[in-house]
Parts: sequence; C-alpha cells; structure tokens
Amino acid sequence: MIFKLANPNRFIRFSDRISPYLSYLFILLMSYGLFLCFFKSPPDYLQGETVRIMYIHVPCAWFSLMFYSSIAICSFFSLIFKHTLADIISRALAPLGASLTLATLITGSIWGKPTWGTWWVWDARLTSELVLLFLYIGIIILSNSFENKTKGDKYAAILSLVGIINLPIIKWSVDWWNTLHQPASISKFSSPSIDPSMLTPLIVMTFALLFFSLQVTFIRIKSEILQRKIDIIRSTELS
Amino acid sequence: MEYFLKFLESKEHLPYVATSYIIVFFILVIIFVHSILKLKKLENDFDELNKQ
Amino acid sequence: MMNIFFKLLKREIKLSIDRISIITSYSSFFLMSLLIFTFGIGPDIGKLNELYSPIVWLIMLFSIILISENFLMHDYRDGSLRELQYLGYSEELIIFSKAIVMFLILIIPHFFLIPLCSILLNLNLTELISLSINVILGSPSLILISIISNLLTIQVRQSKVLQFVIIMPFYIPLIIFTTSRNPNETSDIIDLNKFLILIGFFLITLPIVLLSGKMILKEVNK
Amino acid sequence: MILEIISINLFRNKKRIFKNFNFKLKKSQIAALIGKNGSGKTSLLDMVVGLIKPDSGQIIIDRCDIDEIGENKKFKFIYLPFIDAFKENFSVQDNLKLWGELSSVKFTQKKLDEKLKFFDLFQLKNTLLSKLSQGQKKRVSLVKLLLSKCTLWLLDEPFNSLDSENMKKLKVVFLNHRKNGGSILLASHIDLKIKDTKNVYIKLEKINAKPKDNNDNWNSLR
Repeated sequence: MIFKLANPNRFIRFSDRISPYLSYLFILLMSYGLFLCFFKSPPDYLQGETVRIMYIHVPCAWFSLMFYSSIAICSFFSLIFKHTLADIISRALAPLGASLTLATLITGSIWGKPTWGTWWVWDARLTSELVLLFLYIGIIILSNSFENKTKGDKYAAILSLVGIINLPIIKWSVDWWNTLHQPASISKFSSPSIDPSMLTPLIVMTFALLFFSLQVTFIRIKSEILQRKIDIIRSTELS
Repeated sequence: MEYFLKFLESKEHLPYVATSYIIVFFILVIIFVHSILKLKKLENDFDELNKQ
Repeated sequence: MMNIFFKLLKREIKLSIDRISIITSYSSFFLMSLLIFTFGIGPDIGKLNELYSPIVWLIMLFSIILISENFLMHDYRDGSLRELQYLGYSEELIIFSKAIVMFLILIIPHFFLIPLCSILLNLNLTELISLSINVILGSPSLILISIISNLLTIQVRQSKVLQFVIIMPFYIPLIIFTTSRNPNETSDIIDLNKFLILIGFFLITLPIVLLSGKMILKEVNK
Repeated sequence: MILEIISINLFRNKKRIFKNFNFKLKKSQIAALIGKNGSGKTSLLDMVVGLIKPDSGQIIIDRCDIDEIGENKKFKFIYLPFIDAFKENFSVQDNLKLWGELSSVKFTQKKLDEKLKFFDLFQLKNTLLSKLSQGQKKRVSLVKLLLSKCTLWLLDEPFNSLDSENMKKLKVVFLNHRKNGGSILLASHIDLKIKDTKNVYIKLEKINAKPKDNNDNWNSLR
C-alpha cells in the first residue's frame, strides 16, 4: 500500500479514486450524526440543551490536537529521512488544524456563555487551545515566508518539533497557573462516564469530521503537488 | 422527535447551539471551498504550462 | 574542545566592545516602558507594587527579543556566521557562546535597573531579592528562546513581527513561573520552589535550543 | 592529490546544478572555475568547504572526507568568500587579528605591517572598515592569503573590484604560492591569463535538464 503511494502521480490517482467515497461517507455520517444529535439524544440534566454543542466541539478539539501531533510526526520524518511527502502533508494539515482549533475556540466560548455566564474564561483547557492556535499560526506564517519552499518546510518542521516538546510544558504550566489564580470550580464537565445515548452521536460526529478532514487533506496534498510541479516547470523555463 | 421539539422550544439555549453549529459548518465550508478553488486554479495553470 | 570554546567566547567579548551601546539602549527602553506602564496603570503605588513582577518581566521579554538581533542577525548579514561555520566551529558552541555573552551583557544594566525599580515601584527587601534572583535565573531561558526565534527568522526580510508571533507561545511557561505569586503567602517569604522550577526550565531549554539551533544553522546556507 | 571531488550531484531551488561532477586538484596547480552567473561556481566552493551538503558524492581534502575534518578545517584550507566576513566598526588590523585568532593563524605585528604594505594598506591600518572602498576591502581580505600557511586556497571572485596594478600583484602571489607547492581553486568570470600548461580551466555550464513529465518520486518535488 505504502509502496504503491510512493509516487506522486499514483498518489493523485489514488486520492482521486477514493475522494468520492470519502465525500459520501462524510455526508452520510454527518447527516446521521446530526439526526442523532438533535433527535435521539436527551438534554443534559445539568446543562440542558447546550450539551448539544459538545457533539461538535469535542471532535474539533480532538482533531485540532491530533493534527498538531501528526504535523510533528511528519516533521520528524522530514528532518530525519528527508522525505518530501512528510513536508507536503504537514503543509496540507496546518491550515486545516488551525481552522479546527478556531472552531473549537468559538464553540467553546459559545458553550461557555450559558454555562459559565461569560464568553471567555481563562480556563486551563481554553487557554492551551488558544496557545495551540498561535502555534499553528506561527507554523503557517513561517513556512510561507520563504521563497524557497524547501527551506520553509525545514524551518516549520523544526518549529513544530520544538512546539510539540513545549506543548506538555505549556499545558502543565497553564494548569498550574489556573489553579493558582482560581480555585478549581468550573471543571464541572469532567463527568467520569458518559451515557451511551450521548456517546453514539459523539462518535458518529467524530468519524464524520475525520472523513471530512481526510477529504480536505487529500485535496490540499494534491494542490501542493501541483504547485511544486508548476514551480519546477517555471524555474526551468526561466533559466 | 420529542427531544427535538423540546430543543426547539428551549428559547434560552437554542440560539447558542444553533450559532455554534452554523459557525463550525461555516468554517468547514470555507476551508473546503478554499482548498477546492486553489486546486482548480493550480490545475488550470498546470494544464496551460503543459500545453506550451 | 574547551580551547575552541574559549576562542569563540573571546571573539564574542571582543565584538561586545561596540555592543556597549546596547546597554544604554536597553536600560532606556526599560525605563521608558516602566514609565508607560505607570501611565497606564495609574499613580497608585499599591497597585504598581502588586503588579511589579509582570511589568518587569514583560518589559524584559520584549526588550530581549528586540536586542537579540544585534548578536545573531548582524553576524549573519556580514557573513561572519558563515565564516565561523566553514572554519569548523561547531554550531552548538557558536550558539552557546553567543548566549553566554548576551547574558553577561544584559545582566550589567540590571545591577542598577532593579534597585531603581524597587524604588519606583515601592518594593520591600524580600521582593527585591526575589526579583533579582528571578531575573538571574530566568533571563538565560529568555535569551535562549530569543536566539531560536532569531535563527528561525534570520533569512526573512521583515522579520520583526514574525519573530514575535512564532516565539510568544514558548514564553508562556516562563512568564507564568516568573511572575506567579502565591496569594496565600505573604510577600516576606522567598519562594525557593519557584527558583528550582526556573532552573529546571533552563535545563530543558538549553538542549532543545542547541539542537534545533544546530539544525537551523545547517539549513541557513542552502 | 590535495582535493578530490567525486561524482557530485546537487539540486538547488529545484534546479540541477551538478550532475556527476568529478574534479581533482593536484599539488602546485591552479584551477579556475569559469562560468556564467548561476552556473554553480560559488555552490561548488561552498560544498568544498562543507557549508552545503551535496545530494550525493564525496569531497576529500588531504585524504580526509570533508565531514570528518571538523575542528581541523581551518588548518586544511583558507577560503575567501564573495562576502568577506568583516566587522564594519573594527579597524583593518583589528579585523585581521580577529580573523587570525579564529583561524589559528599566528603572526607578529611586524609581519602584519609588512603584508599590509604589500597591498598598500599600511596607511589605512587603523581606519575603520566601513570607511574603505570596495577594492580596498578586497585587498584587506587578500592580505589573509599572505598571512596564512595553508596550502589549499579557495577563492571566490578574487579579482572583483581590483585595479590592474593589484591584479598583477595578486598574480605574482599566486605564482609564488604555486612555486611553494600550494594549490589554488578559484572561481572567476575574469580570465586569469597565466599562460601555462599546469593550469586547469573548468568550464561550468548550466544544466538545462527538462523535468520529466511523470515525476516518478517524491523527492523530485523538493
């Protein structure tokens, strides 16, 4: 499988073949998930109807973290094995991850308004998510600020690796800072167990979002490959 | 169904839930459309370069 | 090994003769920002006293990022960074010697800036001692992180803003641990644990910076 | 054999610059790299000193692989790049002393004065480098050649902004160096015009390889 994809053109063909199925899966799962969210799941006895935000907020948060770690893994591969596919994937994932982080932040703060009474709380999780957004922005800007794409890739890879090392430290210190300034009272979401009637829509929505992200990633990878091919042709024409 | 009707009746919470879903879908649509448009533009460029 | 390191250090110190001007610009920047903060917060000395450590740390953070340009960017522009590399000096040593000289130069103005701060912000003796230990232990990490931001943006034309954007997240733990004050404690006790955390943070930062700095410097000439 | 370049391949900025390039430099030999801008003269020199890593191939100086020399690089060769690593706010002799310390070249003040006189720089020895003209700067960097004891000289555009009189002097220096068993690899677009059988001219040409339409592996997209 991986050996088959070890060729950009074959990769493009593969993604072309698979992307309609991804779209179908996404539409199917998303509609089913929305149906479950609004028709089949009960309101929470504590938060009432606002709990329905969770079904979209939590998958976004998961994927925002997951994509950052995938970018870091790709950066590792690109620095060690110098494989261009890793660079291309991390370039394709960064905007997607950043927009999911933004979605997480916005839905989180909308969720916060009815439950906490304010749009924003300097809660440990929200703050770390905000920091994650800045890390994403830094990577995107840095990788695009070089005329030489390879160089931008390398620098962004180094930055994201430093970021993934620092992320636990940041998370930990924000937690610490949070407990220092406000005694823990707001972490009322952390319910130990979740009812199956709420878990199923959450899982369905997560998979829907996964297929959407895969679809977008394939499109972005394809455009990145095309961009590089165009650059090669242009640079040989110029010289 | 009754859950949905209950949800629609909850005047307090409906706008929050609705806006959050709308915003997320808006962001997803934007990133999707942006990717598609970029791809289309690059495909056009690539075809033109290959024709020359 | 040591011989080579001392050679590099000697070079940096020699170059620092014209970096004396940095000290004056640094201290004037520091005092001006203090003035601006005071205008923003108001002349209430109690409030200023409460906020002393975030004020001092924010000013230090920004001024160190601004000043760090003089150490790496100039060397890159006139080609002496390349020279050091093709003469066979290892990249870690280059970065490390630069960090040391930067620390030595930037610690000088603090000898009079911190007492001045303590007068202007009405600090008592324990606060003063705690702040100065904080500065001595925390600024190495500040300097190392600013070096990374400088290295990453060394070839970008308009690098100032980018430098701030990409590096700010990494300052968060540092700013948390240096400015934090446990509200349960009175200001007369010096919190030793905090200093240990700062030393630990430095020990984490140092290898990361040296390693990633080496990788960046290998890329720079391509 | 003092310098051996074995089947070098290099891609830069999506262009192929070297394709299985081979080259040998013997003792007492002057080799000139001739070619248009962008044909890879500077890249070749950068590869020889180890600033750029070739995509494949090997570079051997004095029977040692360039990557394995490490700290001893400065004893193997002297490299004068196109941009000279000079500190603008240092005087001429301070710059040279700084360089001498870094590259472990020991010389007395008397020897320095003598060599400065050779290139008519003695009166300027205490002037700041920022006040010198382009040609004078070039001459200052050429003084390094006279001070150093390395046998392999790597020069990037040594004749740039030199007048005819100084060019003649430089030619004499080159011939002297060759007589003493040294070898020179220089990149220049000006013809050396030393009529001699021992000299080698290498013409670098741009490789205009069209990219294959079906890029068959990922690394071709780099």
